[in-house]
Amino acid sequence: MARVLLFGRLSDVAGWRERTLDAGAGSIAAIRALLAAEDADLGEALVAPGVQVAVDQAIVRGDLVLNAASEVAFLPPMSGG
Amino acid sequence: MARVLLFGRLSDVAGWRERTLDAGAGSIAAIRALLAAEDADLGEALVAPGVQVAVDQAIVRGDLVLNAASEVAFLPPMSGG
Amino acid sequence: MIRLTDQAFDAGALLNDFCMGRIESGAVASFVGIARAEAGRAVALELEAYQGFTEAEIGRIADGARTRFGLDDALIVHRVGRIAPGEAIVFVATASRHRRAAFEGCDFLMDYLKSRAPFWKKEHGPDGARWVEPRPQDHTDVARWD
Amino acid sequence: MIRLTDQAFDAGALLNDFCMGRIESGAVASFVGIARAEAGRAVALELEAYQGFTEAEIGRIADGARTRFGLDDALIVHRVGRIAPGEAIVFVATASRHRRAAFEGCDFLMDYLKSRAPFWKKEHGPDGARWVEPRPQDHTDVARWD
Repeated sequence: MARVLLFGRLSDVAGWRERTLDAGAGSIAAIRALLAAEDADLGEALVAPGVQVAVDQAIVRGDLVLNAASEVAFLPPMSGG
Repeated sequence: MARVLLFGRLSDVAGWRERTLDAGAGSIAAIRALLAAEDADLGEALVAPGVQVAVDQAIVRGDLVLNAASEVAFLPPMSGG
Repeated sequence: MIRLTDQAFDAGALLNDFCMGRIESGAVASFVGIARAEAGRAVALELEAYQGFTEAEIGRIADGARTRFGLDDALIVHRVGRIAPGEAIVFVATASRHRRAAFEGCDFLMDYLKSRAPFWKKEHGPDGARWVEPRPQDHTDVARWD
Repeated sequence: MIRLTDQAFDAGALLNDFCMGRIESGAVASFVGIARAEAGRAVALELEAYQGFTEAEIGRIADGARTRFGLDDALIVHRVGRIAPGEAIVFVATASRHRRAAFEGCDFLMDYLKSRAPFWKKEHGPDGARWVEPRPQDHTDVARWD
């Protein structure tokens, strides 16, 4: 199980900001695959250049096996100020 | 005739800030000589490194013949802020 | 201190509070980022943060800046939500003994906030909205510190 | 605008006035210089200016900075007379479309004020007074812009 958060343009593409995925969400790659199967545009947007992933509020590079109740956030290029 | 203004450490050395010199104040060099004849310490301070001269509120380099009623200011190294 | 707020803030009051009681920090540099109207092309900005994560990330960078530049203190206040043209988006202040460190620390923090801090910025205009990403200049600016 | 004053001023109010109504200047950089106590060695600063000349010289430099850095605006408020530790000596603010110009313009103006503007600064301490001249670092700082 994983809570998935989308930020910036990703939530515009998906039409949602937050969802809980149940079965089959055991890794970041698995989450990407689940979401891409449902929504090809979102699947593409999740692997666009500059999109980072945070698991439980820490940026991770590459894939990661998730614990139960992980929070997985997809972060497109950032800009504040 | 010239109105002479001293700033910063120069007025401390001289013990005055402003004076009108009458006869013989026809150039910057003449003013320096007049003041040095009266007060050797001041004479030395006026030619110390970094001391600039403004005539009628414009910095001048080298000597300058003065008009009547010129304002001559001796400006030691500056520091604001 | 790091603070996110969805309300307009008073940059002058923040500056005065930040300066108050300082008798050994001779230098306070600060920056206010203001939402531009872009000659009518921008009706509002919308700033999104990742609550908790955004504050923590900025806090880590601010702590690093304190050490790197020898700052006595740093303050970052950042708007989230909808921001009208002319309103302040961000206020950054840094204090140090001499001005060089204060300027560099403030400059560094702004470069970081512009292109690497977890915010997402949408510009609403008369013809719809667009996501704003860092300009090439922003990437050049932040790379100065790497 | 250039202003000399022998009264304490409110830097925050100056910052807010300076920012007010700006809808195209996205960036306001500012600096507050504060009189340091130097752990008790400084009881007061005394700042002397050459009335008329000082404002005119700073005005010339500020006009040059506006052109050089592409500033929308610049404000310099500077104390003269006796200043207690913790009080603001100087406030400089610059406005521009993007932050790089605002930071550089503000930085430049402070470097100029520290070592080339017509002010003379005396530090009064428990054991008497001394004239303060620019530090070697101040000369290095201002030379960056030559």
